[in-house]
Amino acid sequence: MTRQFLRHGWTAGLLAILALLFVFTKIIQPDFGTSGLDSLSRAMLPFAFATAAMAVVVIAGGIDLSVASMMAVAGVTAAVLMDGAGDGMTAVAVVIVLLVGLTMGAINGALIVITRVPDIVVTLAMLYVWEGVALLILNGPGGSATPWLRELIVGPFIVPWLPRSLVFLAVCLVAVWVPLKRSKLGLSIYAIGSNDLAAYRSGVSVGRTRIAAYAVCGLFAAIGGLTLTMSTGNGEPIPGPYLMASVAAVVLGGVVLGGGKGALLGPIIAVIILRLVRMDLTLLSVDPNVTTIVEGTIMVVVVMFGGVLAYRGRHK
Amino acid sequence: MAADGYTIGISNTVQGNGWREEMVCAMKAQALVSGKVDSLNIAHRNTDATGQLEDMRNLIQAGVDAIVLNPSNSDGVNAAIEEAIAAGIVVVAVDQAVSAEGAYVLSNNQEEYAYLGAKWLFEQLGGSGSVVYMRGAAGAGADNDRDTGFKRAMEEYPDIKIVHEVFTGWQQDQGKQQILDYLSTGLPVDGVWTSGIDNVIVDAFIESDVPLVPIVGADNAGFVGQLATVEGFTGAAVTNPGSIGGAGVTLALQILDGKMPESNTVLVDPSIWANNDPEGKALIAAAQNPNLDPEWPVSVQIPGWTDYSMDEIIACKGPGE
Amino acid sequence: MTDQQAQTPLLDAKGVSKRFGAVVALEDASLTISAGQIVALMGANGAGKSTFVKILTGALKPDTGHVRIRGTERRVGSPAEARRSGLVPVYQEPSLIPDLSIADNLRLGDTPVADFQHWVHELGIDGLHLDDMISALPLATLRILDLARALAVKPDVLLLDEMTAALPTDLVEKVLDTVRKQADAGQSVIYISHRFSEIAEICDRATVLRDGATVGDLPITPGVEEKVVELMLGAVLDKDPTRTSTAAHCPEGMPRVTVRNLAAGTKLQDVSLDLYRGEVLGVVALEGQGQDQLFDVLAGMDSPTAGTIALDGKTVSFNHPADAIAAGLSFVPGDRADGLLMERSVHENIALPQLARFAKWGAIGMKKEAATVKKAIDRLQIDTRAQGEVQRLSGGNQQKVTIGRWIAAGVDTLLLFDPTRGIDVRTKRQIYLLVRELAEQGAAVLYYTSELAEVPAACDRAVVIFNGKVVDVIEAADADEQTLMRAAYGLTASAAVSA
Amino acid sequence: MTSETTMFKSVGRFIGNNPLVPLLILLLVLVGVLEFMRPGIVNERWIGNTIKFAIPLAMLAACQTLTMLTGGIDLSAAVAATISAFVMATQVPIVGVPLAICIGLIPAIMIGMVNGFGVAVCRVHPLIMTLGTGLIATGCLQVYQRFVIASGSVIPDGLAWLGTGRTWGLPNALILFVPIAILIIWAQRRTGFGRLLYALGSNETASRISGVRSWQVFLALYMLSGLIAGVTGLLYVGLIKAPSLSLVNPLLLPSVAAAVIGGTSIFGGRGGYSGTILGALILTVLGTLLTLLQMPEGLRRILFGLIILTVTTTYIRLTEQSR
Ligand SMILES: Nc1ncnc2c1ncn2[C@@H]1O[C@H](COP(=O)(O)OP(=O)(O)OP(=O)(O)O)[C@@H](O)[C@H]1O
Ligand SMILES: Nc1ncnc2c1ncn2[C@@H]1O[C@H](COP(=O)(O)OP(=O)(O)OP(=O)(O)O)[C@@H](O)[C@H]1O
Ligand SMILES: [Mg+2]
Ligand SMILES: [Mg+2]
Repeated sequence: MTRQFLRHGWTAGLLAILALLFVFTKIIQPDFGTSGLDSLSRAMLPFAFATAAMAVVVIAGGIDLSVASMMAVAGVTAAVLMDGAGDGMTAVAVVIVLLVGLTMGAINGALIVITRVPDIVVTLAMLYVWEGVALLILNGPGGSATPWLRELIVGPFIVPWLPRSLVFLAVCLVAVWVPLKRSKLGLSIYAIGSNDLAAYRSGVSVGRTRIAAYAVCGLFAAIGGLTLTMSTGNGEPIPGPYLMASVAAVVLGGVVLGGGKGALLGPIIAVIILRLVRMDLTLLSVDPNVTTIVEGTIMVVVVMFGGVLAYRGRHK
Repeated sequence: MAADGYTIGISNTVQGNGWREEMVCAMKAQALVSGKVDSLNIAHRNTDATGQLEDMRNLIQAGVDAIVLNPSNSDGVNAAIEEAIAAGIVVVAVDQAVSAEGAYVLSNNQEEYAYLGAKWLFEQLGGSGSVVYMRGAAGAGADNDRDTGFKRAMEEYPDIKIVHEVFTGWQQDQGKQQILDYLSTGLPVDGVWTSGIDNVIVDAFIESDVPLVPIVGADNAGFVGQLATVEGFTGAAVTNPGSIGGAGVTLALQILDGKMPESNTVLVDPSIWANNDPEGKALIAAAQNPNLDPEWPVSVQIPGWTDYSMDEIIACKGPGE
Repeated sequence: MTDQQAQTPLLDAKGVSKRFGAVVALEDASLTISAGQIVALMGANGAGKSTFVKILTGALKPDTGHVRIRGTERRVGSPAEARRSGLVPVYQEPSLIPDLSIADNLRLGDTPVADFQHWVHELGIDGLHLDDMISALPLATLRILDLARALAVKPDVLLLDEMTAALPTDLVEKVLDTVRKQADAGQSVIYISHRFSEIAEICDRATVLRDGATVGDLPITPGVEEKVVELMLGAVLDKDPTRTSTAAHCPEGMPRVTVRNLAAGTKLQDVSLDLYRGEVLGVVALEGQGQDQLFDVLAGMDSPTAGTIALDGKTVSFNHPADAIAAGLSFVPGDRADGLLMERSVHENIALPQLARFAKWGAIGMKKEAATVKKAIDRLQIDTRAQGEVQRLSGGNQQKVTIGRWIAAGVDTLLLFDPTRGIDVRTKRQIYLLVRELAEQGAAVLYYTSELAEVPAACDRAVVIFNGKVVDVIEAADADEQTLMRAAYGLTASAAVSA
Repeated sequence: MTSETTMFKSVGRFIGNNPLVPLLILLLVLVGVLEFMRPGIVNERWIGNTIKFAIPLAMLAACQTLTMLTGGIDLSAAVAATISAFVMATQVPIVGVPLAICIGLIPAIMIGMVNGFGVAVCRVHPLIMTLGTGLIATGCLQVYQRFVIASGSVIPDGLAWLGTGRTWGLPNALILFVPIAILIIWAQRRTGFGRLLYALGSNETASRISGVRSWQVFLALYMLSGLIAGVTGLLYVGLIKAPSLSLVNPLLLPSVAAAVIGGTSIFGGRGGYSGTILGALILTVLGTLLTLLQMPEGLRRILFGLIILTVTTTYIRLTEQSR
């Protein structure tokens, strides 16, 4: 019962919380509607991609502390490449940025596999490295983003209440995640996170799978970095506050640190919840510092609750 | 409280630094004393331009009448500014300029800030000597602007040599360790230009028993105190008032009341207070206030723009608190 | 099948050796198998059987040795490669991914689902859904799934490592049937089990390992057991090497531990027993009859769902192992990995319970502690050349450390769960001696062993647990292995022999 | 070839038994490089300054070391230190120095208590737990700050003396640090509490079987970590002489790095504080080295990251402690 709940109930519970929050938002701000939804989903973008990036490696039994730095590298790379570039070149630039992301992630993964140093340590070191790389590419805010690319996340899509940014998010996540999850690689990622010895014995190439998981993480981080440039119109070399936020959302979303469990849906819902909480607190014009406290408390309380549930589950 | 008072939104992306805290307090105090503001809606946290876009959109959702923001960088938040303006919201950027059309800018001139201090320093050195250049945070917009100003002064004094260039990240501890490291090398230093991490630099000279050299800092309470009290110390503070936030609120209220400024951009030019000229000395003496946090700029008011008292800004209370 | 083919063995491994640090797991091991054969790989615990299987199937890399498959030399680099060469293992530990469903596990290894389902059905498991999570399934089912997964890829050589150890009797029969059929169809099987009956029933030959080396290869004929045992052990184990008196043990007075109608978890149904001071009470049970839960409950690791435990007549209940320890019950877990701080020193390992017992967080009396630890080391003759980290000790010495930590402080009641697993004959004897000695000094010892031959050697009496219930109590002194075995299978002495 | 491997192995064995030696060598090499780059820099004053800045880092890294011994981590340590410093400095004008110091330490210990509760009782992963409490504490600090703007802040002379002063060329901070370091090193080897940390990090099941009530240990551990963080904050504010709301935060990731470089395993059960102290010194010297190397800031960070990675890789290889 508890296990079943932990498996699907967690996501269902998050959805319920999200629904309640939407109702609450509508009550405190009766005008809340399409434009609110639009700004909410645009605010989500970088967090959602950072979270997706983190979720993949956590599912694979690892962690990546360099996510925010990789986003910065991708963001400035995009801004520099697109600066003065034509529409066609922009597409090339996007492809390059995605490749850069894949490469950064693969380097992280390869270093973990080759050095056999714990992932948390390797990615801590790489956090500095990618930060440095971003600064080398652009030593201050600069570059620009091609207008048509920026338009991708502005305004509604077909129907007025559906923000394009949400569609963009869904398309990117689905385009990467669904084929991945269906593929052998996706299964292997879950397998090495769940039990890497058993995975190896089942014929999984553990090292290669780990590198691939980190590469996917880098890819998501690159898309996240791209959305930074898309929404601001230029590149910032200083990493934004996405590292800790992504770890928090991943755990809130039901992905267990240690690996093997969870998916992307839960963490993404967790991201929406956290953004919506911030929006509500701003709408209520709550002291901004209290907002930080509320965010921290939500995280701690929910995770403690999850911990107690899991403990009870083990001892039934 | 006026029933028809305004609601003003505030967006700031650096938290936990004295200058920004003073700026927010100035906004609150000015809103309170103006009597025209019902409530302030403050988004104040550590984040990037994208986070500021989020905060500003939330403020738009909250239906504020005006937004006063300290932009994360000058181009990065234009999208939200344009949306706000389209929604009929008055937008005032303080401290740094924004490039969005229709926004009002009330900014400290960062380029001039660096130029003024550097020029003073180079003059003190008689046009030649070894200077330690202690910048802000690598990659930050304001740091880049200041660098431009600094380089401009350098061009005027070709014999000045930068012997050491570091980024303090606007962190007191890093700045202190960096200067101590440099002092330990025993290499020459004739003057230090800092981007506002200043009082720890003076401390470092004193603690290492190295003869003090001319140091340029900002008008932070701690540094201004040192300018007045440390014996044998020649230095200058360049003003970079955090109270610009209060001025921003005033400007926003004026616009809301229909009093349009002549131009969309108002630059608040810095002034320099050197402790080796009588005028500067007097200003420094007048600015002493032991009650101020050492990280707070002492120029808590901007004449003509702010009306609150020293006590009111220190109380840091906004309307309805 | 041509003569030529029959001549070339399907699989031929020679001179295989493997060290783990200083532990020599395999040393010049060899094995040959031809098509249609079932070869038993035999050896005492720790002889290197599992290591051999892992090397043959690419899960471990050998230090030296060659493996020929159908006459050509091969380096089997990974389990996936082994499978492509037709070698498919079922490892001793379940190798399914816990957090994936059955279907996903199959997909991971490219296992044909229809064949898998055919074998699952054939092996007698029904009502299984492919989207069941592995972590939700019982151990016995997992073993069968592992086997079905291996069979589904039509292996040339199937390697089964203690496949039957955790299975109930009916499933064991099915497995044996299936293995036999494999061989009849021309496939080969390498079969590992500690149960002679199974070996005798299906195997053609036995290859015997001792201390990592192949010491014999003989056809299975009636009465071959004695010879195999001799090869396995290198010596014949005395029937009763340690008993000082053969006089029937007669417990008296108040039992130290009284267990009544205890039930816990899924396996332990209804166990009652009395453990007296001065005696070693054996627990005889096949794998998975609930004995682990019995020990867990007594050690305070788990709480019972029914029944009572009394110490010296007073009913107790434990919330934490610390409560059990405070009440004088010391538990030596079966898996050394559960009991040892592998990265820490012998000293710290032995001293650990003292710290916990007296909740002593403050300064440690280093001299006094050193003396206590030394006493334990001496008494158990622990080889301390590699005492800096317990993981560098040999298996037997590690086992001594787990016991030694309780001896150090003096024991009252000792709960030993299979303490001789994976250790050599000499060390085993030392442990029997120690256990007897402790009992003679007035301790009460509850002793579960997976090797029935140990019961008469170490115990006074033995309770037999079958299906979670006590089915018999036997005087150990006059229990021979056959009686015990029959009892363990739930065939009490009085019951008629079943067909 | 074979002789090389055996040599590597025997070097490895030697280092396995004396894990501090390679760290010491690395430290000396770095100092040598520094002296080579800027001849004359390695003088008494420089040594004093290096130690002065390494001490707060080493103290914060004590929080990481102790928690890492049990397989945990304390990401709230920097915030706890900052809070202590800030609360103390702002309370001095109101309640006086001794009481202010006590008041300053309370929030740090409370953060530790909440961490301990979450980790020990609710079995929350320490990474998440301490991350969350760090966030909450930051928010609380910001709120607190608004109430004390008017009261100003004072750094007690004693702390300034401790933080910046020197006696016989050596920083006064050693007066605080040496006893603390000795106490920690002694505690981890010679007290039951220290042993239990290793035991829990090495094998929690085994510890449980041996009767260790882990929740008590975790609770005490995280509270201790909070206390050490608090003391670090007090010392650090004496060194920097300006309380700010982010005072100690920049030391957080370096404190983790110092513990890791010092040979403490992030999985628990291995390592110790003496290595961490060397790790903190190495990082501090490395910082100096990179500051004095005139190169773009980006390159400096890249080098910093790569050096951390190289050092830990080599170290783990040599002592064969990877899992
Ligand atoms: N990964 C390892 N690291 C260190 N030692 C190991 C490892 N795996 C096995 N050993 C050691 O190698 C020896 C052989 O172990 P193996 O598992 O092959 O024995 P076995 O014959 O299968 O025993 P059992 O009958 O108990 O299953 C043992 O001493 C064991 O402790
Ligand atoms: N890594 C090591 N470093 C130093 N000494 C070691 C190391 N590994 C083992 N030793 C020592 O070498 C000796 C032989 O170890 P080994 O594991 O071969 O014993 P064994 O004969 O298998 O004993 P057992 O039957 O108890 O398993 C032991 O005394 C052990 O303590
Ligand atoms: Mg085996
Ligand atoms: Mg051995």
